[in-house]
Formats: sequence, structure tokens, C-alpha cells
Amino acid sequence: MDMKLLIANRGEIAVRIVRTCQELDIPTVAVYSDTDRNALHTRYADEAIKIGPTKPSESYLNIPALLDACKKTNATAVHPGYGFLSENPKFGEAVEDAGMLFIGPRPHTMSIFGDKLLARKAAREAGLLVLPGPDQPLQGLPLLSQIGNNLSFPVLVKAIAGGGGKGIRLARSQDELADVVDLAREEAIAAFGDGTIYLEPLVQKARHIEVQILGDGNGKVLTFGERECSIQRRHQKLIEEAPASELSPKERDSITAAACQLGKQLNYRSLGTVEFLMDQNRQFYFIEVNPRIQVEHPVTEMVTGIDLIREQIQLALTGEMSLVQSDINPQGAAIEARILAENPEEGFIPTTGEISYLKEPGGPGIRVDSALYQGMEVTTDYDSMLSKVIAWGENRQIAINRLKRGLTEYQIGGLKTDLVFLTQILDSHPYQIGKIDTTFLDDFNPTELIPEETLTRYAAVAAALHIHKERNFQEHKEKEGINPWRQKAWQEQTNTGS
Amino acid sequence: MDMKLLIANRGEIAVRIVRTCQELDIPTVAVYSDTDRNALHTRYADEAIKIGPTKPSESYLNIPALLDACKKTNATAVHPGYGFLSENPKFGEAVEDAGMLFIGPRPHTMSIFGDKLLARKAAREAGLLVLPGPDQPLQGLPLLSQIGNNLSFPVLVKAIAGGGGKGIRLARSQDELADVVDLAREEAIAAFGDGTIYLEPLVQKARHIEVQILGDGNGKVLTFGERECSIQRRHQKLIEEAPASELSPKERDSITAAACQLGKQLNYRSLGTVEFLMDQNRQFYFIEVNPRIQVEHPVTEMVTGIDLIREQIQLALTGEMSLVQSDINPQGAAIEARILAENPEEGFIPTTGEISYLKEPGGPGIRVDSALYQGMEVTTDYDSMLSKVIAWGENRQIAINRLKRGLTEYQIGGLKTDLVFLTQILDSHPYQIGKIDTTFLDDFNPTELIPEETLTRYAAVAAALHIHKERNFQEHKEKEGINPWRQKAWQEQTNTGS
Amino acid sequence: MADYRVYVGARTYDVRIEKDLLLVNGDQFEFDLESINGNGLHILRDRKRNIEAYLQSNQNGSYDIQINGNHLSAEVVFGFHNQTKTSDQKTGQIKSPMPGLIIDILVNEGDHVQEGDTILIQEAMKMQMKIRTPNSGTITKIYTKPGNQVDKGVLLISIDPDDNPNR
Amino acid sequence: MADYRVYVGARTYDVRIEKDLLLVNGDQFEFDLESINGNGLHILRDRKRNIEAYLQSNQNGSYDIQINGNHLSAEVVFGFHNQTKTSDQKTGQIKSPMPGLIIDILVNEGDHVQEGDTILIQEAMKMQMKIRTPNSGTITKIYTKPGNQVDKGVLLISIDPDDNPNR
Repeated sequence: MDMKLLIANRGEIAVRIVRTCQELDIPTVAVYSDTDRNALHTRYADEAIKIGPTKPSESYLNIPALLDACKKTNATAVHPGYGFLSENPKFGEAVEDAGMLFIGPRPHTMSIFGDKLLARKAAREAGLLVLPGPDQPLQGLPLLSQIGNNLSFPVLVKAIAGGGGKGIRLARSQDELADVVDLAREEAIAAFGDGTIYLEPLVQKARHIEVQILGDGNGKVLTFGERECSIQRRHQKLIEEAPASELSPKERDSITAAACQLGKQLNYRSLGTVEFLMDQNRQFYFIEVNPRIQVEHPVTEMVTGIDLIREQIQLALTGEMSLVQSDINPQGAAIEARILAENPEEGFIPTTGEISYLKEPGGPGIRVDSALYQGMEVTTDYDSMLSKVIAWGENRQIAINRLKRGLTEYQIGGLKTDLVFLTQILDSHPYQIGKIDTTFLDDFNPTELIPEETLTRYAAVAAALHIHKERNFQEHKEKEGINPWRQKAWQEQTNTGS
Repeated sequence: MDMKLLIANRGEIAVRIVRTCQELDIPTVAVYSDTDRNALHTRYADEAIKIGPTKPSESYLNIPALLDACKKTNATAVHPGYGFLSENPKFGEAVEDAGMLFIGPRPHTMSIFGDKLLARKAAREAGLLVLPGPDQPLQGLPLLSQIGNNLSFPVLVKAIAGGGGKGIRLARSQDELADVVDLAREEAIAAFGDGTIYLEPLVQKARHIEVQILGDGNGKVLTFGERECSIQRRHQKLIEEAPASELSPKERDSITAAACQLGKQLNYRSLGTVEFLMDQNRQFYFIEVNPRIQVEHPVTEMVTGIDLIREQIQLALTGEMSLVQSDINPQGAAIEARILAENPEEGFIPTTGEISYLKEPGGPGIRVDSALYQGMEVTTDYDSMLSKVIAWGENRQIAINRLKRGLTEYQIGGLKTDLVFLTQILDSHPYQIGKIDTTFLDDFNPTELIPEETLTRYAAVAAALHIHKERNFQEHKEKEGINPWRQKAWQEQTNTGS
Repeated sequence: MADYRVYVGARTYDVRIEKDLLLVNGDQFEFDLESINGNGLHILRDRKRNIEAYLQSNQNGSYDIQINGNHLSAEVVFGFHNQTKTSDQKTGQIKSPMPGLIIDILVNEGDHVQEGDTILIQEAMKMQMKIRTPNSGTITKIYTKPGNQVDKGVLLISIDPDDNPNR
Repeated sequence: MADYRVYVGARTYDVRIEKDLLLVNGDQFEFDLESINGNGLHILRDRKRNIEAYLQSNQNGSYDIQINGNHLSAEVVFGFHNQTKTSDQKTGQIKSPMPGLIIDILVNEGDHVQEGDTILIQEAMKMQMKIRTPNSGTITKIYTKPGNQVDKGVLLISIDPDDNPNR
């Protein structure tokens, strides 16, 4: 193919895109900030070019720097990945104005979905069921009753520029409302540079179900089926699966049809995800569209056997879709777990450190999408997601068991992660029977997989033995004047001896 | 399940079996020799027990030691893996006599296929086409013409106890025959303790095609389709794929039917592979049966989506097959490449060393079955196969591109392997168009993937820069009395500077 | 023969290591620890299994340990400062548990100390060890000073135990 | 500033490293090398790409290097003025190890030389370098003269080795 692709992103998604390009024989350009100068995506790509300092605003969010990198490397196309500039219409515009291919929706489409109120309007016009609530921003602080649209407390205060779970706050009562609104406005300004907010009812015990679509930009839209992403912390997805375990064929058809309908309405181009909430009456409400590839896309790839990034690139390149709907036949079940540099025991606070040892899982039905490497310095400069493990199985139970097995094999030395926590979720009865909703983690208390006393005993013995060997070695060394660099070799001698 | 499984094997297949057991919640016991005391399979298993010294005859081939390990660990079942004792009827017998479940064919079945002449007879009786040649051992040295069965030179001299490509020699002419026969006899005695040999015609430019079957031991036999393993070095498989790229549906049906017929005839129990040679007239000849799991089984697992080890264990446990033939619908194409501690540039001589750095491939459609770990000492004590990379794709071309991509990501530090050679095979035109047969490697000359001058230049610069930094560091150290342990940190400082 | 007291979270383990013998709180085990690569991965082996234990030793004699993805932190102190009678304890003599550098002395002669107080810090292999007093008592004499390089078993500090039988 | 001569297989590279300048056989590059972990993985970075280079240094200043799965072995000597390996031992052909100026020729046709004798002086990168004969023999022909600017690999002098098999 006559294309040279610059990937305006980092981490596992940049690696992910490079992989597909290598399989398509498309030359790739990685961009990197100071801290990322040795990152995996810079090594796997055919070329790597520095775009600025660590601060995202000066590198991965820096449009001029990225365009400059494109010019320097003669890139003919740009893939934005997810996050960073992936939903920024100005970026897509700038790329296309520079005469390059932007691998994503039209800028105009992005600006619609970038404004949650416009998105609600568009969805309603396409005949989708949208959560009640006014389609205008909240002015001042009227009583909820005055706003009407059967809004009632608790109510969500959302930033119109938000999305992906960011910019959402809950107000439980009228007296709380004032403070929550102020807080939400401040946050929205800080996060999105736009303090406009609006109100949306809170759906109790909702399930998060989303539909993957691909549009050719001329009204033809394919669906790759749905995903369920109800396991969330702070509105952030943690475990995702395909298909949604509890949908009836009828429900599945109706939700995917609705998503396609919205796509057709807008002549949607490229990959996109239409997100819904399913309430306890199994009613689907549109919430938003993510006009880009998503973190959880691999579960769809594993059940359909189709490389979504490949289809996205080929479509951008040829303007034609290489598939028809009947080519897409999801089979079995796939589940993804996100490996985070966060400590679940302490409210998911970010953790940092150097990856001093790494062993990733393998074997049947396991896929690892990772940006980790031994020697990597994990900082808080960027998103805390380090890696994803995805398991496929003929059915959900097999996929669960496989994913548990895979997570158990994962060894990440030198950094606290959520690996054990993820296993505990998969291990829990409610998850195993599919009794999940977005409040799952609120009242989830993990049961230990290994008796704590066993673990602490192992730790105690390991520490004692280690110091003991160090001491013996120290004496040994002083007696025989051994070179400390040979310590390991020496230890192994003594060990084989013991 | 009420089973405790001892795995009488090592390396990647032992790890592979542990993985399935973990997914089935079956406790596992790993056995190990002195050198394997820290091997991956000993860590992934729930228990690990030492069975003897490094020498296979005293550990992995030591039946009393293995039975003793079973008793000590209260194992209720034994999986032999491949190689070692997997095809030894005495072992299966001993295991069953000890009241345990042997996960494999009946000892009687094994003894039939352990004798290549009995195997030929059985196949012929089942109506399979068998290569011409007498069904008795070669006595003395008659003229080939006298032997009849339209045998003609070149002819293969094979050990009846051989198999898996071992114990095969070629005689080109009557004068050569005497020496070759003597040599073959000696080898056979050394390798199998049985010098009996027989003659079989050489099939010119044959394709090696084999069929995976599973029998319930009562005449019910399922097939999981065929594999092609024509890329071989010294009769040893190097790259395998499913399906066989060039079979017509009709040919596929007939060869799988033939395999099932043989299985039914013998009330075959457990997993097995029926191997055929396809000559240039697309005629299939039976050559042998491998009554065990095979190295290349993952390609079948990837196209069928079925865990063969799981089906094998469940069958052994319940006596019932959990599948019917219509459950088995191969899709797409899968290719496996064997990562060997061998140097292709020097006639595949074994290589040794410590794995001082390891990074295994990941991403869509890639599976890694590996026994490698950083710090592992690779010796010549056991088989040279270290790891397998398997790629799946909607079609053969996608699978090839994916496998190439995966192999390129594979980083094994400290040891020469066949990684580059494998990529060169996949990259070659004949392989890409499926023009392959068992003589493929005889006249294969690889083309460099990267210009040699580029590589040597990189190497030169890397070496010079490394020594340069070392020297600077030494001086630096002498000046500032820096602690050598902090060298890396220091280097990073200077690098960020540069 | 060597004794170590190890604190893991709320738990305390007294580990005694002899030639081929290992006692944890008095019970015998057959543990063995082996370094797999230069990167902290170790195999903790007992009669039944091989456990992957990932160790990082911090400067202050404490360890971060990962086992099956669980992160634990262990602090090791030389000697049991419980009621088990060791010669040190009778006489209240604090000896150097290993060859190394005296980093700091946290007490002065005449000070009164409680069992378990850290009284001295010694360094070896770039690991700092807290040396604690096995019994409560009064510091009678300090035989060394920071910066001293001492061998194993050298008398560092002597204490007059409160429960001194000879008193 | 430092000069290194690196032999990789049959090839020879003269690498000059200055502050932010790197010359390979006289051509300028922007290579930089960085150690990623304690296990030999390095990133070799130039203006265009990040190359994973896996290095193991052997005692004798030689390196095993893996790049894209290819195994290469490199031998480094300090300075350019060491015995050249570019000349072919068997045929006794002395070739120019690098582009540069012929300063002086110390032998005449018909002379007998001993292995290791300096027979010619070449200047490159403002540095003079002695070229020695790898084998004893008789000078049969001299193909250049002082003042000549020669490229790398140009035949300069041919020697009939004493141990010439064809003789």
C-alpha cells in the first residue's frame, strides 16, 4: 500500500497500530516525548521522531509539533489512537488541511459528539431513546422540579465537553446541587477548557453496553456487535467483554440496529462506538459516541476474528469497506482486563516505579496488548494503563477461567498493579453468573485467593534466606576476595549445594 | 473435577498442560531433573517434585522414579506429553497397573504403532493406501529386485522402532545399500534398542499431511482436520500449518475419512495423529501414527477454537466425548514456527547459553507457547526446541504476515536461534504461494531481510559507543569515586544529556 | 546457625537457619531460596512446590516482596529479641551480626533502652541493618563509633539488663 | 574525542566519537546508545529510528551483538593505527583500510619484510596511521605513491608471502 502512517499516540495503542501496519506492510512513524524516548512504540515503528517534552500539552497534545513531525518524515496519513487528540476536530482538520489522510471520522462528526448536548440531539433525531433531561446547558441553579423532563434526585451533573467517563459528578439533593455544580464547572474548565454543564438522570444499577460500528462515510454502516463494560471504577472501565452476557437475541438486534441507525443518519466514517445504559427494566438509553478506536476493541476482534484497525486503515485508504455484514459472525466470548499502575487497596491511587522484571502470559486463547518492557520507568506523567490481557473462550465461563489463568501468569516486578484485584473480580460469584452493573465495585469486597498467613510466611522466609545468603556471601567475599559482580554465580553454587 | 494430574514431561508442553489444568481447576504436579529445578513448568504447576539427575534415562525416562513421584504426591492421573515416555506402552501399562488414569491410548494400541511394520499392516487392513514394500523386516541383503513390491532406488531404510522422523536413512543404489543398512541398524540399536529395519520407497517431493483425531476407545472417532508439515530439516518439522493449503474439499474429506477409519478399526482412544505423504500425483500414502499430543497441535486449536488437551483430559476423566463432529468447524488459517536453540547457518548445530534477556511477541492473532525465562540456562541435555509462535488469520496470507510480525518481535538475548531463518522461509516466494514439499529446505537459500552492510554498521557503532561510555565512566568513576553499581543510572544521565 | 526476626505486616516470624535446617517459629521447614536472574526473581522452594518470589531489598534492611502478584513488605532484624535465651541476652552484649560499616549509634552510655529499640545501624552489601536490643536495660559501654569497619561477632555495645540475674 | 576501529565479520569501521559528533569511516551520523536494563538491551538511536541492539561484551574487547535477531560479533581496538585486518593474509594484498591520504611508503619493490613491519603511512581525519604487513614476504608491487588520496579498500601494495601455497 502506498501509505506512510504517523501514529499520534503512545503506549499500548501505538504498539497495537504499528503491529497491524507491519502486517499490512505499511511503514510507520512513532512520535515520542522526552520520557518516552525508549518506549516500546518507538522501537517497533520503522521510524521514531521526538515531538517535545514530557508534558502532554507540549508533545502528544501539541498539534503544530505533530504536523511538523509529519512533514519531517513525509507521512501521508495520521492515526490518532484513543485519548490525546483522537476526539479533537481541530486536529483532524489540520491533518486533512495538510493534505494527509486522517484515520478517523470527519472533523464535523467529531465536533457533534464532542458536545454531549449536540450528541443527545443527534441521537434523538436518529430515533434513539435518550435519557430525559433538557438539551440545553444548565443556567444558574433552578429547582430541579422547574427543569422538568422528569428529572429527580439523585441527578448527574455532566460537562458537555466531557466523555469517556470524565467530567461526571453526582448530586443527591437540592442542597448538594449548588456545590456539586460549582465543582463540576471548575473541573470541566480545568479538564476541557469549557465549563458548560448539563443535567442527566442517574440510571440506578445500569449496565454499560456499547456497540462497535464502522461506517464508510456514505451511509453504509457495519456493526461488529456489542460489548459490556459494566465493571468500572470512578466511571472508568476495568473489565470489558463481548458479547454482553445477558442480552436476548432480540435485544441484541435492536441495540445494534439503533447504533447503525445513528451512524447512517450522520454518514458516519471510520470506527466508532455508540454507548448505551441499560436500566433494570432492560430499557436502552443512548449516552454518548466515542468517535475513535477504543481501549476495549480487542474483545470484539477476538469474537469476530477481524482486525478492526486493519479495516479502519484499509477503509481510509480505499474509501471502500472490504467486508459486508454477513462476514461478521461473532463466536464464543472474550474478556479484557486492564492492567493499571494503580493500587486498588488504596482507592486506585497511581503507583510508580521501574519495571525491574517482566514475564507476560501466553498459551491458548490469551492475547496480550502491552507497552511494558523491563527497565521501563513508570511515572504519573501519562495514563496509568500499562497493558491489557484478553482471553477468548467457546463460552463466557471458559473465557473467565482463561483470563484468570493468564493474569496469574503475569509477573510485573517493581510496581504495584491491580493484577490480584482483577483476578478477585473474575473469581467472584456475582461476576461469574453475570450479575454485574456499573455499581459492581461500590460494594465489592475481594476474598483472598491465597491465605494471608501463607503469603506472609513465604515472605518472611524469603527475606530471611536472602539476607542470610547475602551475609554468608559477604564473609565469603572477604575471606576469598571474591568479585561482588559474581555474586549470583556464587549464590547458585551454594544453592545447588543445599 | 476430582483429579490430580502428574505431568511426566518438561519444557513448553509441560507448561501447556499445566495451563489447561488451571483452567479446568485440576491440581497439577510437575516433575523435574536437577537442571530443571527452576524450570517454568515447575513454577506454574501446583506442586513440583524432583525425579532424578539431568540424564533423561535417570529422570524423564525413568519409569520407577515417575511412579514413585505419583505415589508421593497422590497423583490420580498421568499425562505423558510428547517425546520421552509418551509412546512407550510399558509406561502406560505401569501407570494403569498402579491404579491411575493414563491420558493417552491403550498400551496395546501404542505397541502396534510403535512397530512401523505392524502399523503398516493395521493401516492396510483399515483400507488405507500404504507405501509399497514388504511388511517384514529386512533379512540379510537381497537385491532390491528380488524384494519386489515395486521397490526401486532410491529407497528408505527405516527402523521399525523409529518414528517422528527419527531412524530414517536413504540408500541411492545397490552398492550403497550395504553400508546404509549397517549404519541404520547401529543407529536403531543405539536410539531405540532395536536394530530391526525395513525398506520403504522414497516419495519424491512429497508433502507431509497429517490428520488430528480423537477417539473415545469405543469406536467413536472425531477428526479436527488436517495439518501440513512439509517444511522440515532432517525429517524434523520446522513450520506447520492448518489447513493444508492446497487440498481440495474432496481430498480433505477423503484423507480425514481415512484417518477416522483407521481410528475406528482400532477402537482408538484419546488424541492421535495419522501421518500421510502426498506424492506429486496427489496420492496419499499412510506413513505412521503418533499416539499422543503433537508439538504442532496449536495450529489445529487455533483454527477450531478447541483446546485439544482439555478434550483429551475430559475424555479420560469421563469416558465420554464432550463434542460431536458438527461442533468442529475449522476457520481461517494458522501457522506455527518452532524456535530452536540451533544455528541454521551451521547446519542446525545446537547452540547453548544463558537467556539474559527475553521479550516475547504479543498482539492480535499471536499465540506463544514457550518454556523460556530470563536467567534460563540452555544446554544440550534435552531437545533444542525452546518455544513456539503460532499465528492465526482469516486466510493463509494474513497468518503468514502475522507470524512474520510476531517472530520479528521475539527478542531472545544470549543465544543463537533460528528466528531469522524462520522469517526468511515465511518471506520466500515459494512458501508464500504454498509451493512446498519435504525437500523445501534442501534447495532453499535465504535472502537477507536487512542489508548486511546496515547491520554490520549498526553493530560497529553500538560496540564503539558502548566501549566509549565504559571508558568515560571509568574515568568519571576514578575522578569522582563513583560506585560502579550506579553505572546504569549514570549512563542514563549522560544519555538524556546527549 | 543464625536467627532472624522478620516483621511482615502485623505478623512476626522468628526464622532460624542452620546448615540444612530451617525453623519458622519453631516449626521445621525445607525452604530454599535461589536467585533466577539479576532482576530480583527468586524461586522459593519447599518440599512441595516452587514459588516465584520477587524480591527487592531497600536500603534500610526491609524488603518489598511479590508472591503471586501480592505485594508484601518484610523487615528483617538479626536475632530474636524474645524470651529465648541467647548468650547475648544473658549478658546483654550486642555483637556485630556481620562484617560491615557502623553507620550510626542511636544511644549513649547510661541511656535506658526498651527491648526491641534500635540502638545501632550497620551497613553491608549496601544494605543498612537496624540492630535492636534483645532486652531492656541500661547502656553500660559503647565499644565502637560510626565509620568503624567491624568484623562479624565483634562486641559493639554492652547493656546491663533490667532482669540481670547477677544483680 | 576518541577513535575506535571496529571489525565486524569481514568489514572494518573506523568510528570517531566527539562531543555530539560521530563519524563512521568519515561519514557523519547522529547515533546514540542507551542501556535499557541491566541485561544487555540497548537502544541505538539515530535521527530516524530506535534500533533494539542487544550487547554482550566479552573480556577481550569483543562484543556479541544482536540486532533484529541477527547475531553479529564485533571486535574493537582503540585508535585507527592498529594492525589492519583489511589486508588479505593469503594473497598478501595490502589494501587501504579507510579513505585517506598516503603520507609515506617505507618499502621498495623487491624488499623483504617481516610480519608486523610498518610499510606505509596513511593519514585520515587529520591522524596518521601506520599500516603493517600481516605476513613476512617480498614486496612485489607498489600501486600508489605519497600524496595520493585513496578510497577504502584500494589495493596499495602486494606482497609475495614466504609461505605462499601457490609457490
